[in-house]
Amino acid sequence: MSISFLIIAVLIVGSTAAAMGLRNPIHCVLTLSITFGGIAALFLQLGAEFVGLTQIMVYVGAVAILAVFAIMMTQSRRGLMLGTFSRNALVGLLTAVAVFSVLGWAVLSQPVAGVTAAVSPVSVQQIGSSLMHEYVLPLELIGLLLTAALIGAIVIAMERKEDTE
Amino acid sequence: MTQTPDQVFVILKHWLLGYVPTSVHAIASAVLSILPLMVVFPLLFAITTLLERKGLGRIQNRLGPNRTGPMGLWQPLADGIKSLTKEDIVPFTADHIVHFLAPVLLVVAAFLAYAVLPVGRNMALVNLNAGVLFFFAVGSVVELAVFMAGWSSRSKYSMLGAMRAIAQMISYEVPLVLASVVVIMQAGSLSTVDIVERQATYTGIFPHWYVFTPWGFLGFILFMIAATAESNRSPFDLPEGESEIIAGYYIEYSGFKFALFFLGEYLGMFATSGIAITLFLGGWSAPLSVLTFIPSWAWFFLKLLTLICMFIWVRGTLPRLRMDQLMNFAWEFILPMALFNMVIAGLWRFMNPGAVRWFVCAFLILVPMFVLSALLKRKKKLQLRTYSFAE
Amino acid sequence: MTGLQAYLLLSSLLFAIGLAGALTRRNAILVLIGIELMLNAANINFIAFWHYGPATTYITGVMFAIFSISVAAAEAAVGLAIIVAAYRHSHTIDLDSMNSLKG
Amino acid sequence: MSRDRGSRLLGEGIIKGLAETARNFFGSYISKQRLTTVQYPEERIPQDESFRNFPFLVYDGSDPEAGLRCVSCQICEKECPPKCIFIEKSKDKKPDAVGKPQFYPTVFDIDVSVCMSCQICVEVCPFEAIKMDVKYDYPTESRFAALLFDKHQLAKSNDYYHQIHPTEASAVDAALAAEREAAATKAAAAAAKAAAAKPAATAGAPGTATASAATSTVTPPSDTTAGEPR
Repeated sequence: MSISFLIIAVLIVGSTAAAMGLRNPIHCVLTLSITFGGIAALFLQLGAEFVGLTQIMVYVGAVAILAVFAIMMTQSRRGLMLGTFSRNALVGLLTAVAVFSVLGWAVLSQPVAGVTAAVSPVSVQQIGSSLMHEYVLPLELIGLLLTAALIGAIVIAMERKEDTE
Repeated sequence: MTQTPDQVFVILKHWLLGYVPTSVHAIASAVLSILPLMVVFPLLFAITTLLERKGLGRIQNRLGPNRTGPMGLWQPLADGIKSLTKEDIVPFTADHIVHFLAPVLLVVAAFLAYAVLPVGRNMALVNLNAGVLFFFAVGSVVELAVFMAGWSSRSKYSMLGAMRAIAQMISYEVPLVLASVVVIMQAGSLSTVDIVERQATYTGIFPHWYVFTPWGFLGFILFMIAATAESNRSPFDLPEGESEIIAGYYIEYSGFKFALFFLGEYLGMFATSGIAITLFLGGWSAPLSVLTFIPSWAWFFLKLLTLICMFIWVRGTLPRLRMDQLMNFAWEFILPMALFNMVIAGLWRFMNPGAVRWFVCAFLILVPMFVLSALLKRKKKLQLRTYSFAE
Repeated sequence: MTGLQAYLLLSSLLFAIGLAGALTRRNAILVLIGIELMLNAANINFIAFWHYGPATTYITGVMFAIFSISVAAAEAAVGLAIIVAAYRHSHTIDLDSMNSLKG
Repeated sequence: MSRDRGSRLLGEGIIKGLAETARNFFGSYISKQRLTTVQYPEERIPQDESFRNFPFLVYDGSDPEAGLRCVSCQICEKECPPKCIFIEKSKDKKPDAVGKPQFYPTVFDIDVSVCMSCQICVEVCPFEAIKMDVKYDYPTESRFAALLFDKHQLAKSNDYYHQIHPTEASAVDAALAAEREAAATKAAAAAAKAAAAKPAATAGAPGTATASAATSTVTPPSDTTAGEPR
């Protein structure tokens, strides 16, 4: 429970709560990118350097901007009239609290014997070779999935003639 | 061989560290290596603004600024004072927090990129195992800062400029990364220090820089084109096209925040050209083995200055690209060429060294170049212009 | 409260906030963001278990996190595309009003 | 390029352009006359003769009061489109260049901030008294009072006029000289007539014969239009 972990944890929880609570969706996405940055800092702290950097690049660099663009494109003319929380918001909140209490109890009650051995950060060569050896199939599938997602996203979001009459 | 002139800064730092109590040792060594970077590159920014204005002047058959100081030497100082004393107007409807944070994030991201830049022999701030990936990760944060700037000033021009800037930066970041993947394949490591170490060896008097290989030369050109687009400069400065949308995303900024945007942009330019030097031009290694007596950091900054002059030269020459030309060029020429380049670099690696390998790869590069440039030219037939108005 | 439990607690809190966001927000994009958060919470668990796990030479945790990040990115792209298409069709992204299955 | 010489490599135009600017860049260091910069306050671009800015009053000789050509006929004041000229006529008269007693302006103000240098006042002035100056930098503190030029600021000598508009000045001088000469000959003729008429009256000779002879000589010469406004 080092101090740096505490600082980052407070930063993450604060920005996540803001991301889910703020009224203006753009503010939500900006605070969300602070959360992603905090999570990347966690990964770096845990020694998974490559994952931390990929997290920054993928989430802060791409997903945050994608979300912001989507918000820009769906800015309905009625503006922020629609309320921030849906009608049955309370039920959702209660379920979330219930989930958290169950998870928290599970984590705190079972003494998880975490080995605190000094872990050398995983090197890129290690990841590269394991990608090419044990995880070749997932790598190919991920390539396929990303291409399909790319084409699918474009086809769905493309302006077709019959929409714009 | 660590002759003293080459390692003068490293020795200086250790000598200074001697005076620091060991408890604060780690922080002191971090500060001691960060501080010179924070001083040197803004100074380089000041020099570049002067160099740029004089260079552009000379290209257009006129003198550059020569009023302030002998050769206009105090012009950056004058600009700095002017931007400091200018009133900082924030539009009333602007979103004040985000409006303030945008330039801060931009400059922070620009400075972060210098963590992995090997400025001289063992003078890289931190030897990250995934150095190049760190650079691109931080580079992608800049787009978020640009959006924050554009959106928070609540003005049509800045929003339009921000959208254009982000579209351009995203579509040129892909080829930027792919152009550097080629070097990583060849060097076998993502760490910038290793990449430069691998290029610093010589056969006879010629260095093993990657730019002297066919795929390296093509990669260098693609990287520089993408770097120009990444930093919104010269032919790709559409987001701040003065004629159409006045000043793009930093239109509602004035005073020091405006200067911060320029600082961020120029620091981004230096960082990308620094990485281009590290990847293709052999970082701090001397161009000829006989010239290694000149210290390594001097070579790095000499190469950086030549690249800056290249940027200025290109800025003085090429007209601004239209938005669709810009996008077509990215997705239909630069990206396929980068992918071809990766294939050819793979081929290069598994062919046995010699002249045959050189010509085969060079030929294999020229063919797609011709084909793609023909394709790109074919698209230029004039069609009826269709307008789609915002409903 | 060992290091691992702290990480797990943090990720479950993150997961709960993401779930709360996904369940309570009206704006479709923010629901998607809530889901992104839940995915990230899972990633934190992977890396925490790998770090505090017995054999850190087997980097399965790290590999799983990398694949999960790329899948989450693809999912975000497609999700936002669907939202944009839904907006173009019904000119609103208010989830409460998207309750009719008619085309 | 309009004609597409086959599928040329994409970069050729760029390389030619870069070569062009490089030639400019290094050329500017080699031959200095390529540079078009004029260091403004020190060096100035020589003005060509037809340049004009605000009007000024011309005076002959050395004394601006006496030699002022303007006879305050106020035509320019009436003709000036933005109405920026203000003249007050003097009560007494002073002899002008030709010697004929004329009025002169006690007050002659031009509001330079209103004047649009259209040169109409110059065209309508029958006495060539007002011409267009070439001086354009008038740094002043106040925006209104300092830009209202009075008679003394406006009056400039004829050789200054020769300096700024040489050809025009010499043409005007020639016209004035011709005019003066015509007036002089007319005066001489009138004097001769007066001298001839005096002996006729004194001799008391019968009126009609010499009178008719006299009248024939005294009919005013129809061609010279001395004095008529051009």
